Amino acid sequence: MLIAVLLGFIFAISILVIGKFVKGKQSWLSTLIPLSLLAYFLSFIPQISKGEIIQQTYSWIPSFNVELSFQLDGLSLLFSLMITGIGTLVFAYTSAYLKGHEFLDRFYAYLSMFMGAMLGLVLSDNLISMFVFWELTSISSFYLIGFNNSSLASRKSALTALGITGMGGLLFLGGAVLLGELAGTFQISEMIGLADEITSSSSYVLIAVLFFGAAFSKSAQFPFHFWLPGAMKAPTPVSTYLHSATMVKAGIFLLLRFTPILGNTELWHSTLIIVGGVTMLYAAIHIIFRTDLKGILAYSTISALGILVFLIGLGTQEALIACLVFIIVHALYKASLFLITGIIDHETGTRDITQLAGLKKVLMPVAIAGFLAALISGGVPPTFGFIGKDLIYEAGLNWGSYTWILVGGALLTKILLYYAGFVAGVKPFVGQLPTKFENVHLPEKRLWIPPLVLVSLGVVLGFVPHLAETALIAPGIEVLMTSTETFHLKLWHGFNTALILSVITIAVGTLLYFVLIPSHKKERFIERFEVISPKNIVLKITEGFTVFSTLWTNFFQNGFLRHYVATIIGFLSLVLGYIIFTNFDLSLDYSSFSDLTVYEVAIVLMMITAILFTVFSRSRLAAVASMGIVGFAFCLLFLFYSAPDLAMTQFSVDTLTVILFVLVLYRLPKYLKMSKNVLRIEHGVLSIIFGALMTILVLKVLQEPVNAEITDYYAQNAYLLAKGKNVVNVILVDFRGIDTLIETCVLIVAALGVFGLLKLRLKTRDKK
Amino acid sequence: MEILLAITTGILYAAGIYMILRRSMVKLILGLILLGNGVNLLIFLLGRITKGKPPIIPEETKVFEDLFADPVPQALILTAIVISFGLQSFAIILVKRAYKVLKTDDLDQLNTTDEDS
Amino acid sequence: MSEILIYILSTLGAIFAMLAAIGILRMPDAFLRISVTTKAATLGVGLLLGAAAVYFNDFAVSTRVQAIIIFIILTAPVGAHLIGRTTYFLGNKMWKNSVVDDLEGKYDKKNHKLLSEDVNAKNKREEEKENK
Amino acid sequence: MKTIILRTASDFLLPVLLLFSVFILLRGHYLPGGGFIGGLVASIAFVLDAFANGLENTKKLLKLHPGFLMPFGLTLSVLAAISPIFFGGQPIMTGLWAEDPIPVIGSIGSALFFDIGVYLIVIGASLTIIFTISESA
Amino acid sequence: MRGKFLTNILLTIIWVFLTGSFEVVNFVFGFVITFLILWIISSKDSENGKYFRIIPKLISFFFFFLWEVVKANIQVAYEVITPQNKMKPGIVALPLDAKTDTEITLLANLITLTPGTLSLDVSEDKKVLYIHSMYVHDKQDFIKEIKNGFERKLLEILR
Amino acid sequence: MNLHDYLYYIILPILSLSSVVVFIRFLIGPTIVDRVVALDLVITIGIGIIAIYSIINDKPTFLDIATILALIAFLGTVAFAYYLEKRNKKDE
Amino acid sequence: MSEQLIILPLLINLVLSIGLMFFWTNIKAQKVLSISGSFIAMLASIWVFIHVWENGIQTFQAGSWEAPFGITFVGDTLAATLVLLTGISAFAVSIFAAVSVIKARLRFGFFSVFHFLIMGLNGAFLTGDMFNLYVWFEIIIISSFVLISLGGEKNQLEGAVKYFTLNFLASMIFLTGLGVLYGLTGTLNMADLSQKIPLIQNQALVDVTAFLFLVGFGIKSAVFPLYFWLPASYHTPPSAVSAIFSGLLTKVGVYALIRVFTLIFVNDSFIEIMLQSLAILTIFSGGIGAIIQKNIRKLFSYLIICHIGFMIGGLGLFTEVAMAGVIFYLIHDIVVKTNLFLVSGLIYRLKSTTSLDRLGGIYKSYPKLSLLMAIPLFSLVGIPPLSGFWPKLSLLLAGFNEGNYWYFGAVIFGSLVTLIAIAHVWAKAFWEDGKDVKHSKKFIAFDQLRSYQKMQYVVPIVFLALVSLYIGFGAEHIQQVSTRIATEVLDKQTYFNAVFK
Ligand code: NA
Ligand code: NA
Repeated sequence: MLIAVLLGFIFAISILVIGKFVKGKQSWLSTLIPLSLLAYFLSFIPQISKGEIIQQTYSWIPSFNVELSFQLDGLSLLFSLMITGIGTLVFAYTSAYLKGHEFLDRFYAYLSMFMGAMLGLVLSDNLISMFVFWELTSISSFYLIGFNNSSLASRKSALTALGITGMGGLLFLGGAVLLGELAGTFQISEMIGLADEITSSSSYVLIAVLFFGAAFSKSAQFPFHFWLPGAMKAPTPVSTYLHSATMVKAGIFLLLRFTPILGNTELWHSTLIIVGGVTMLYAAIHIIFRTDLKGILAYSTISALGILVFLIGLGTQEALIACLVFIIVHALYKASLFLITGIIDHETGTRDITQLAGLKKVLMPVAIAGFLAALISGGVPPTFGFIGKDLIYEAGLNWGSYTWILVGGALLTKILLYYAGFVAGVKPFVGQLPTKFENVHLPEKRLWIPPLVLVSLGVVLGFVPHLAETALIAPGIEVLMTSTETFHLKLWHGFNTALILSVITIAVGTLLYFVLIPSHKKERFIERFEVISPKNIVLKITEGFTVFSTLWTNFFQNGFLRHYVATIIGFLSLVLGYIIFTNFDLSLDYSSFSDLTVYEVAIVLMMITAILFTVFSRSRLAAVASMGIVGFAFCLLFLFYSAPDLAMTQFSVDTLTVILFVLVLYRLPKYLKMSKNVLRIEHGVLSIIFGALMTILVLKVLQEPVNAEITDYYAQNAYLLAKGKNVVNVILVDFRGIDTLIETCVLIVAALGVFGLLKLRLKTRDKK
Repeated sequence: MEILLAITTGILYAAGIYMILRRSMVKLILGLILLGNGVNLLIFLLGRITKGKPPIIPEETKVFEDLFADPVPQALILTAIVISFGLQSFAIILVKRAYKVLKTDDLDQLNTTDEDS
Repeated sequence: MSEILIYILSTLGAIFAMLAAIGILRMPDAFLRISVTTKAATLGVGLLLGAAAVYFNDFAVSTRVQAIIIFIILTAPVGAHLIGRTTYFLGNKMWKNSVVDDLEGKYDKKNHKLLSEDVNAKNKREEEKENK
Repeated sequence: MKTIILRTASDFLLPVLLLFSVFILLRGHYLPGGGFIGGLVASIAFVLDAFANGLENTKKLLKLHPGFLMPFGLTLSVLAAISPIFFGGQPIMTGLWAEDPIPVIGSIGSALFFDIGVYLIVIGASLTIIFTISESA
Repeated sequence: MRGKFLTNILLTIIWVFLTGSFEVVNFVFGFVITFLILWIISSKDSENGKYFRIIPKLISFFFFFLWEVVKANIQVAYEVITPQNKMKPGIVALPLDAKTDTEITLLANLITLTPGTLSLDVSEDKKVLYIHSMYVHDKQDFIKEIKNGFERKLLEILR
Repeated sequence: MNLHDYLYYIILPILSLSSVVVFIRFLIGPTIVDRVVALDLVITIGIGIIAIYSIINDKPTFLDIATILALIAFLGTVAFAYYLEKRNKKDE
Repeated sequence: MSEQLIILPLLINLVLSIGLMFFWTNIKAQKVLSISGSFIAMLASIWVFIHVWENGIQTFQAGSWEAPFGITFVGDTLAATLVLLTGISAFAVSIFAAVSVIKARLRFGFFSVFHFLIMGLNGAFLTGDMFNLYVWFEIIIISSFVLISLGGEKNQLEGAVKYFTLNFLASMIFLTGLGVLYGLTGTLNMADLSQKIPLIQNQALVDVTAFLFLVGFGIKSAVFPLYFWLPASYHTPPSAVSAIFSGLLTKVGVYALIRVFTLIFVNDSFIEIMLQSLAILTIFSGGIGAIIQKNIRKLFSYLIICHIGFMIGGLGLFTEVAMAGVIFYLIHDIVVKTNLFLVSGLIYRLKSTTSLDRLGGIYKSYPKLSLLMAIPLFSLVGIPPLSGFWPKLSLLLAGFNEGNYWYFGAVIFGSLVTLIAIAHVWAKAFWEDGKDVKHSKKFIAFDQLRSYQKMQYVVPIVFLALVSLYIGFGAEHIQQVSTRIATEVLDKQTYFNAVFK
């Protein structure tokens, strides 16, 4: 199974590298990949339908408890088949759709990378590796959506999609980490046994919320849905594959996968029902106002995803069966509708439903596919769609509370989806063919056979639902429910409420199809509400955030060095002051200090005055001279306090510094009084506070006892071991000689720097 | 005496920071030097001061027989002085060069690198 | 004996140092301040160093003291000369009671060369030379 | 700043200061002094000469650019530092000492060569800095 | 060549004084050190080789004039503590007989160290020394006093 | 009063006071030349202080610092003079 | 004998610096010397790592002076790992510098200073003495000053003035802390300090000292609100310089924080709170700074800050898991950030600009290079299983375990912002159609380079990309290293025993 998952990646990388050498053959080479995978997964059906669960584990990063462990059960098989099956068709379709495209090899690379990621995601039994694949789907979809990267709209949609799904991904990561930590394992199959402990833990709510965030953003639930219509900028194969059949279902998959672990709570049920319900209705209503075929399909997809979430929220066996069935149904009809739309777009050059009509004359097989797709979509018997719709109503009716609100919502949604299916699948083909489309030709088979295959499957399954039931639905339910009752998928359930609802759906839907003619007027009408759409709100929030970011960044990084210094010193003083005044008593033990003497005081006072003179002098040269006095006073202090080496060094260095200053100074302009007085006072206060804190610190440290172990060692051994009597020098060249060596390196580098800084003048020809 | 020296240390820190906060590059460098001196004095003071007893072993003996000042802070400050000298010289030249190229010694006008470019 | 010498040397040294200090504070113009301090300080410090030499009564120390004194005597007037002429360059006014200024007009402002004759006179002479 | 008086004085001061710098360097292990201060004094001597006689003159005096003293000095210091490795594989910076002390300098050891390296580096670095500035000033 | 050698010896002696050790090795060592230093600075034109010969004379001259310095200081002391009424300061141009740089420098320095006078500068052509003096009662007297005093004595010793 | 006390309580304070007096000249200026001269003089007096301090502490070593001061202080004056002349030249 | 070989990488760089000074004018020789020397130094650092990995903590007492009397060098796994990464980055950058840094700069000691910088980095990682650490810091900053200002162009100088001032300030604060530390304990040896600090009566003084170090190192590692120098300067020098700066310089600060707060000031709850809060603000500030930038080098600079917050916060949690995460992140970050600035250098060479508004069309014209550059870009984002992902796992876990949901959220926020910023870069610089950028006639575009020069641009990026891929896919190994380091640093007794054996 590892190879099955990695195949997509391996192929992606190899086609990127050797793509040039197989030019012209990429298409069928590529199509072989999903096809062989499809065959591979189909071969598991017998085992899985017997209730077996196949697990394979490859060690990856044991330190993190991260393994590449795969679990093939009913649920993952259902998704795998969908991914590889539709994948095969989409790959084949692409070969014609993007025939001769300059970057076809890249496209296939992204597509197969995506497929690999998707397979990895649904097969993973390890939460972290699931997340790894989850993120890879986001990234590969980023590349796919932005495939037409010279178009601004494409890039924007790609970024939006990545932003939303990336955020979702990180929420997933958060949830995964928390859940893994709580359960003590990242193995999903091991968590099922711990479900009760997990749901009763205090971090359950956080975990659930994070998982919801991940699933909702990936599966385009309200209010995160808006990236999906935008993502329709991608080439049709991408829309088909990612945005109807597979990637958007990843969120659904996540919710299904964790239903047995996290799903047994009120929070879970109510959140999913509400969010799913709102999404399905909100998106369904939007359909009425759209004229772009892809837009209609996008909103109907969102709505369908809402239904799925809604069903998972209901969480009963019936609901989950309905969910699984509807996943298949939706994949079949929505993928075909997208492919059909692609053909129409490809051949006529437009997707505007108000302009399309009568195409059945020129595109007959496509029209058949469209019609069948519409039937499946509308749940018209005897298609598989009918079974799906029927089950949804049943699930709603049997749920218990708020039945009519739930069922009413479902009904309205299904009616509008019925309408959408017919607008997309039937409307372009009926009526009078406009003259401009008369030259339209039926494209090559690779384009119209895939949708036809899909719809045929949808019809066939309606007649033999138990095929799907035994192979996929039953094993799937086994995974989702801890205890299951036997059930059978049937077309005919007898006369019951669900049937009445179905009839209403079809009747009202058909009526709507004839009454509600899509028009640009309606589209413009809805655009007025654009301001309050989640997309716009998010956009506004993003803008606001950008403005805030700019303000924040420019506030701190405003370009003024003194602002930076003041911030740092202010911060330092604040915290130091806090520590000092909360912990210290400010009393001092004066007995430990030495006496004042006249000469010391005189020198110190001179030093202090010279410092102040340096600070307040209006003349630079006087300030420099004053620094000379400071240095001299330092020299004397060092002398008084037994540091002759320091005294010498300080004085020599000061003299050299004065020389440096003097050499440089006359090239510089004179002082100007530049700072405002307020600022000077502010800075003065800040400096004084800082200085005072340092004084207090010094006095406090001086009260602490002295530890002279090292000093005594030096004193004892300076002559005996290191053969020197000037202990300071012995420390410098022996005990701590490395310091000195590096210190001389500092000097060297400084000299090199000075040399380079003054001698190196880049000429224009050097400036690159 | 320590109190007076501690106050001097504080003044050196304060003066250094105040000068760094001015707009002229020359003041900036004077501030850096003052700050460096403040730090040296702090280390010196915290190594405890001893009057008139340099850490030099008398000619006649092989070890100290009398009190002596702690040589370690002295060695540290010496290193720090040398390093500061290197840094200061570099800073002085940097300022000179900056003035030549930027035609100003007003630090407030050095803010293009923080703007979007 | 040597102790008395130290008393004397140190006292005199301190007095001259003090004089130099008072001198620099009281003298009315920069030239006079330079003039007064160079002498007093040199002597004062020399005496104080002498006191040290006497005190330590060690050959190595006294040679070093001599070296320092020679050095000061050598450098102090040079410093005074440098700073004195700079004072003149900068155009600092001499004290109001000053009687004569032979330096006036002797500095060639263009290249800071000091001439033995008036700049104007020299320029005139050179002009004449060129004319010939 | 070419004044006769300064020039004449500095001609005398230069060798004296240099001598003093070596003195300070060599006795550093026993009394205040050492490579660093010695180097500073030596560089100050050359700076004085440059003030008095002009930079070109001083450079001529030095024969090679003072910058080259830096790698030479550093090489000496590093060799002194790592020499213990070659004498019995002792750790770097271990002091190696000749058996008998010699007059004036005292014990000859790796620390002394280390200090001489420092001396050269300090001269090289300070002079490079100051000369560079003077030239560009 | 001879001048250099002398300089070398001289510096060696200073070295010995500085170190205060009179052993033979110290002389040798000092000789080597000073030799190296002179070698470093040897590119200078050595026309002032004789410069070093006058060092001993210079030292004796210094002691000879020590009392002049004392005298100067007493005068300063007087001037400093009393109201400065007697002062008649001024800058005077002194025509020079001294020719070489050494002579001029020494003269100038000595003038600075002695009563009331301060050598300000020497003209480019070394003909005139400008002196600031505290008491210029009569300019010609002043010039004469210096020429007959310091300059003559100094030149006698140097030449 | 022995020699130590005499130096410690009389001479050293006098010298310190002298430094302060010179420093006053430094502060009041008025011209930069006055300040440079004052700086030079403070250092010269400092050499005296060091000489006395070395006697008080019986540490001839301290005289080495005096040597350094004597050798180097001069250079400060040279540098300032150099600067003032250069600036003066530039101004014209 | 063999224990002193841990400083071999350091010595090699020192010798290189000296040698390069002798070849002052011969640029060709300098290039050859620098690249081959860096290669040898890298081999040495690999050897050091293996040696330490196999034989445990290695200590070496310089000058044979027993600790705490001399300067001790300690090669524990943390130090050895960082030395290894320094070797790797330096090797890559030396190749890149040889072709990308213009001759004029090379003629003024660029390589010599560069190797001084690398030597300083190695020294800082290996030293076991606080004051010695200061000295290494100084050689690092002076070298960085020189490298950042060499060439003296306008924006370089503006950046350099700020960079200088704030780093000088940091050094002074560090030194103040050292002074206090010595005044309190009378020792500078880190291991010795680790034993003596807990004995101090007035623990508030210890808090103060710890905070001084926090600020000193915080400035160097660019923590909020101390990071200002970084966005002001990192984009101004040549890319090779920014690469080594961004990869290693801020990380030395992080290293020092790790060292000091695991060895010397341990269990200081005040510091822990401080680190955690600053980390959150750092992530936030850096993150939002990044998304509004229009120049990729500035954008990367803000991302540096953002990610420093990850590490500082992890350090503030003080658990083994967190520490392992910090170390892993550090390893990842050094390699990827270095590479990122090399990438920016390559982009500049391709398009003569680094402004997002003017960049474009790279993907179209250079698809293979684009894919290559995508590796560091997406490693930085932490797209699993690339290198940036794994440490976040530990950091998030640790944040959750310690109940610090703010940090937990900040890491997620930081990751999201990084994702958006990098995607933005990708869309603007790689996807968008290229515009005609006017550049000076003398600008030598990538296509005009000779093939060996092209290789010199590409090889270092490939090399580092491979390393980061290894970090991602071989996360098991890296995690083992990180866990071992985490255990090692959290048990200060082992460090102490190794030094005082
Ligand atoms: Na020394
Ligand atoms: Na530890």
